[in-house]
Amino acid sequence: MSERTESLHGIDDGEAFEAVSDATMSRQERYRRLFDRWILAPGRIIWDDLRARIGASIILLYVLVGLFGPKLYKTPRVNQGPRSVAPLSEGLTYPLGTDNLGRDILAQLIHATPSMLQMITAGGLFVTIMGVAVGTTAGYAGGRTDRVLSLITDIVMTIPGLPLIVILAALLAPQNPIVTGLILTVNVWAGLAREIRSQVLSISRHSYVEASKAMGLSTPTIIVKDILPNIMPYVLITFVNAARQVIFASIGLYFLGVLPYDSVVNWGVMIDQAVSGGAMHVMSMAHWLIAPLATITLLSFGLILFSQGTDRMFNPRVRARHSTTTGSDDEPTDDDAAATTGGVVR
Amino acid sequence: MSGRADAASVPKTDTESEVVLSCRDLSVEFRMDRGTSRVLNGLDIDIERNEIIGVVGESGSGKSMFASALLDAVVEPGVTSGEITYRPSEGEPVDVLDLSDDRLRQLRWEEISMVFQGALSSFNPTLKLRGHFVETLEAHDYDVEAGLERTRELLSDLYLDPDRVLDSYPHELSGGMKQRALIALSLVLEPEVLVMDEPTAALDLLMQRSIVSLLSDLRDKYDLTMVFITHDLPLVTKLADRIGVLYAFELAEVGSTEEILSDPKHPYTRALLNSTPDIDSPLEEMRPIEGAAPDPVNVPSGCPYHERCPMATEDCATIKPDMEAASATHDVACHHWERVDDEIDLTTEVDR
Amino acid sequence: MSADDPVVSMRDIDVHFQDDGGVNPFADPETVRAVDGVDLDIPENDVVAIVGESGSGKTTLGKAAVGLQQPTGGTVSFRGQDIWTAKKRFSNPSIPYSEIRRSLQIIHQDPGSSLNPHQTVEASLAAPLKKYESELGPEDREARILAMLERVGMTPPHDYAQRYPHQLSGGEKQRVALIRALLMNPDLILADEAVSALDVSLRVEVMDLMLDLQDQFDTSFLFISHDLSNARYLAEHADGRLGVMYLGELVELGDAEEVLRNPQHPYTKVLKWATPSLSPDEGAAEPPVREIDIPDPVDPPSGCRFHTRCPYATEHCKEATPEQHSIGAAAHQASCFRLDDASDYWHSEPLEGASLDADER
Amino acid sequence: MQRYYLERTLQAVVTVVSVMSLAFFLLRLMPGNPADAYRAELIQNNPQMSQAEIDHRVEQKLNVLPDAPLHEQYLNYVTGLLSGDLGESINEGVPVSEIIAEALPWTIFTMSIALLLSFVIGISLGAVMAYKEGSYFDNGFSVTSILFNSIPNYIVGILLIWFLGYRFKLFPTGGRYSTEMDPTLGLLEPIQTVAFLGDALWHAALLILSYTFVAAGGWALRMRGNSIQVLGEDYLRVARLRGLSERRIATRYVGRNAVLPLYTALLIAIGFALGGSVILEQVFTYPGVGYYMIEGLEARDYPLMMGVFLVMTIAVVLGVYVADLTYGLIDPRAQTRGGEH
Repeated sequence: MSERTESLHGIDDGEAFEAVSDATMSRQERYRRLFDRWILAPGRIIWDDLRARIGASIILLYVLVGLFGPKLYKTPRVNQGPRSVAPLSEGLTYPLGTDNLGRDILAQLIHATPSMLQMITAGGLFVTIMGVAVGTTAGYAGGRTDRVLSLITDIVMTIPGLPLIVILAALLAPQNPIVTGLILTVNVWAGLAREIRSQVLSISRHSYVEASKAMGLSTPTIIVKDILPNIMPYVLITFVNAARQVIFASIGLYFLGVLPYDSVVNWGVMIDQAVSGGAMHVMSMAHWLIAPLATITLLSFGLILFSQGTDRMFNPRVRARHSTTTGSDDEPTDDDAAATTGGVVR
Repeated sequence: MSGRADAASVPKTDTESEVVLSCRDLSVEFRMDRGTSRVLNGLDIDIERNEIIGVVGESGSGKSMFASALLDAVVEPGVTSGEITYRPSEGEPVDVLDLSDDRLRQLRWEEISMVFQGALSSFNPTLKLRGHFVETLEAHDYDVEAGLERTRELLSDLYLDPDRVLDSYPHELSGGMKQRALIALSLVLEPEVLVMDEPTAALDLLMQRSIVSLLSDLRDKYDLTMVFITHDLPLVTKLADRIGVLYAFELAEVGSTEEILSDPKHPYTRALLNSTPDIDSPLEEMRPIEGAAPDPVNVPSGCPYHERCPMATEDCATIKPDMEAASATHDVACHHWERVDDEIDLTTEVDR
Repeated sequence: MSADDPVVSMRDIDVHFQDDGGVNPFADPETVRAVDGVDLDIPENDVVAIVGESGSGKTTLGKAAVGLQQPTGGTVSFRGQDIWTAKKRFSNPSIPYSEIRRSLQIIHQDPGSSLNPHQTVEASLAAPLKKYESELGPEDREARILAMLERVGMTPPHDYAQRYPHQLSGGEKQRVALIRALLMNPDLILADEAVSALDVSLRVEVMDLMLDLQDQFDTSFLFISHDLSNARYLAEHADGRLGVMYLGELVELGDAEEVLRNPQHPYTKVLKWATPSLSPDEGAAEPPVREIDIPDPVDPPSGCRFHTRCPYATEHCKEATPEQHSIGAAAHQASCFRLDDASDYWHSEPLEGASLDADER
Repeated sequence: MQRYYLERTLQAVVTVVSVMSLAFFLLRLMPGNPADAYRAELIQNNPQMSQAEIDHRVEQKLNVLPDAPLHEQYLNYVTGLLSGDLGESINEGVPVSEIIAEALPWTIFTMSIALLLSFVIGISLGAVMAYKEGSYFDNGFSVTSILFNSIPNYIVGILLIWFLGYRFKLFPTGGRYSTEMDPTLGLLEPIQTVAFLGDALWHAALLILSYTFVAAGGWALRMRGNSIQVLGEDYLRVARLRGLSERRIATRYVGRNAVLPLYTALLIAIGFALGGSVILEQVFTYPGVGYYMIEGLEARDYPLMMGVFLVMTIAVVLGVYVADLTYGLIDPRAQTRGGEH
């Protein structure tokens, strides 16, 4: 045994293998480079892509409203103003007008946002974490675990989501938005898990994954370092889709009165009240119905645009171009430069 | 155009074999964001009937562009310029680059057809092989029945069991089988010229060599003219009568296989021969070629090889050498081709 | 643990892939016998090249040798210690598994997918150092990486270290993969078709680099290739050994120079014919095999597996499986009846299209 | 090949069994489950009823044997289900299976038309967008598809009812068919059947339209992505070089290969379509299975809700199963790779 280890250290492999640092890089310099590569560069990419920019600003608007809105803007109370006032008719006191009980519509929208955002994030996170966990394990482990997990995923996927949610909502009557968010996405993660599994299967066929295994890196390190970065674009798009499904399902169920709501009014309930309050028949009450509908559509639109814009953020080529500290960017011509442009032959 | 199944082979009028395809100043340009890249730079070459000419070049030398240009099928947004005169065995010569759309459609596959490198992805995955042959025959209003008969003969020439292959889907065939089926597909309309772009690159050694020997049999049986484009110099010497060496999107040297192998006149060809690991030649003199492949956007002035050439002189860097005849069948584009013998010795000079 | 113990020795290795029935229990599994009863020793600081067509099991054998593929039969031992028993938890092996794992590395064929696209060159190279040279500070690690980059001719190292893989050429990526393997000071590197994806002129450069670094890090190379000339270049330079595999069996093994100059097994002769050389003489036009395509590995031919294609095959070859016969002194073996004059191969009927003394084309 | 079918059948069976167990679990074992609630209610408003009598009533309503050992309850529950006994609807006092039998055909009628319509429109739109990639047509329709895809279909429903229903009175705002129409579906009186079908379609039009507007956008974007990918393939270039007609290439090459992956997405969409009907039918007061689900909810009528949930799942499982089996026919590669679609 000793002979073995001795040869390891006594190796006369010239200076290359024993080199120790002479030009040290200061710690500050290192953090600046990390900061630039992981925060500034993605930021620039988002800003540079029109779709992502619009999407990001819409989402930012809702988040700000959700965080600070209720503190800054008055809370909606019955008869706080004249009934069913058209928007902007009373100047800026009731910018979006009032409903048939005299409550300020804008106030209702703003005060409903925090619980809505909590529901969306809870649902989105649950779907993403479950989907990535199940998908990666099934894809990476393979063999029996893969078959069992895939069977479970296929089963959960074929169960129609909404009816299951309706039953759970009826049984549990969730009050807290986070619990509601979880219930709303109870079977949404299955579709994601299946997609992630197929992606992980194709990624783990790459040679660098096998090289990491050969280096004896532990499985968690391999998953985090080699596999996750490649599926990140997909994970974000799916978080956004899960968020949209939470919005659609929750609004629908509040509208149908399936989900109980506490005193604070929310967008779905507003639509329900508007429709039952005759906003459909009387043109003058149209604004009462349009306000919540527009809010929902705008948020959903923003989410889609943001997700479409950001897949470039995870593409190393794009990130390299945007971060100032990466090496020189001359694209060597591996193959016939022109042949790679592809396209349609006349 | 009636089916050509029965056309007897036309007796050659003149004894000296005439030129089937002659390219004059053939270039291909791509407008890229960092400037226009000339991926083919004024190529002049004459291809004679019933000849197999090999075109050798490393990746990034423009050889695939040359193959597509011959069928005027360069990928968008490429612009092909220059002139390619095609002289069919019967009928008058024609310039391939300025044909009308349907005349070009008729020329492609009926007179000049092509075999791609990616045989694995050249077939429609949801269509049986038979479907591919039938639709090609129908598209050119050939008699389908006679066409299929010819196909069966072609397939058995290529050591393939016709009915089994015709009735299977592409994914049910091995790489080697698919490549040979693709060759059969390219010959189904009895073209005169067959252009092949790296047809055997993705295959095994034995399969490669067998296909190469099959190709020379096909040439004799169907009196074809073949253009074999590859990076694998040793392989093409087993098939080609003449070899053209492509470097930096231009022809560096064209000559008979014998001359190119034993007495190449261009320094790049010599370096290429010296750097190719070979089974027989002595080991010691193997030397890689220094430097990097040229970039199509800013091709170096003068002779494109002067930066890497050990014999480069002042005028190599400024004046662009044009083709000079080193012998009746051997042209070379180099100012100092006479002195190459004593400057760079050839390691493949074996005393056999 | 004697010094002349081979780095890796493989005894009667079988690797069979079971395409089992998926969810339902009563499906009929097809077994693909990728590797069948192979014995191979890889000595210290040496080169063993394995050549064969696709589907011959050469890559599977390679991966079994470096412990990335568990054999279904036979043993793989590293300096005498069986790798797979060492891996089990409470088997307290004489050489700990982490030590074995560190000593067996791999370089892949496709430079495009051998580096993680999301990591810079420096990050990819830091991973092995962090694991095995943990005592090195970040600056020391950086310096060693830069020194190694310089060592393989990628200057200026600072610039290359910060690059992403898509900003490197094929040759450069392959060199980074080579450094990554070497940084762990391995005893054996499996080069799985490591040069066939590169340009012709680059191949020699990378192979020279491998030979040069071999002396410096005294690692052995197990070089897998479908190209006889590449294998010959590397094996003869390091006067290593050359093996030929066909449908999962090692049909010929011996000193590289010997095997090429005087091939014994008919399959090696066919491979040699298929390797085009630069000599201007016109090689045989007809391929010297009775069947071009490779038989289906799921149910390989009976007896000697090459009998369906062998130009010398006889009835006897169909029934019986030939043993390993050694020829000459240089431990040169091949498994073919023709090497045993006493075998009744010589009296049995040649198969259709074959003949006992098919002329040496 | 049979292994692939066997695998699919096995999976379908396992799905159905697990859904039944889920329903069983939800009905009984969840805290505050309906069986206990109903028994408490019975005990409360008729205290003199004997324990046996109460158990019988509960068992009869929810086919739940409260004190029997769990596995026996489960067996009883499953056998009941298999024989079509889904228990009795609380507020309608009629076996649940009857309500469902009457409502299910309507949901399947509307949802299958909506699904197919959106699929066909989406596919053709997507293919054309791919061919005209980068043109105004392509960009324009991409944005509109994204826009439509980001609005919930019931909101589109509300808007349609508002404009086409109330404001312009073009379409009825609810119900399956007009009252004076008597439902006849027979070859004997073709005119009557056609008139009835026409009326039924007229009533379901808005519902189908609202689903199609939203779903078609999604299909179009997906088809566009696939077609663009296929357009870049080698076999497309070879097909063009071989001089095949543009029409042949568009259908047999681009269309066929681009639609394949969408076929599997169609399977999943079946589930969503049926599930989505819960809200859509309520918005349109269209008495399909989904409508009764919400009705059951408001009345805390668990047997009805559970019945609808079970039937919907089984319908989805059947749909997916049939589509899975037929997938092998359109994608030759699936046959050999054991359904790896």
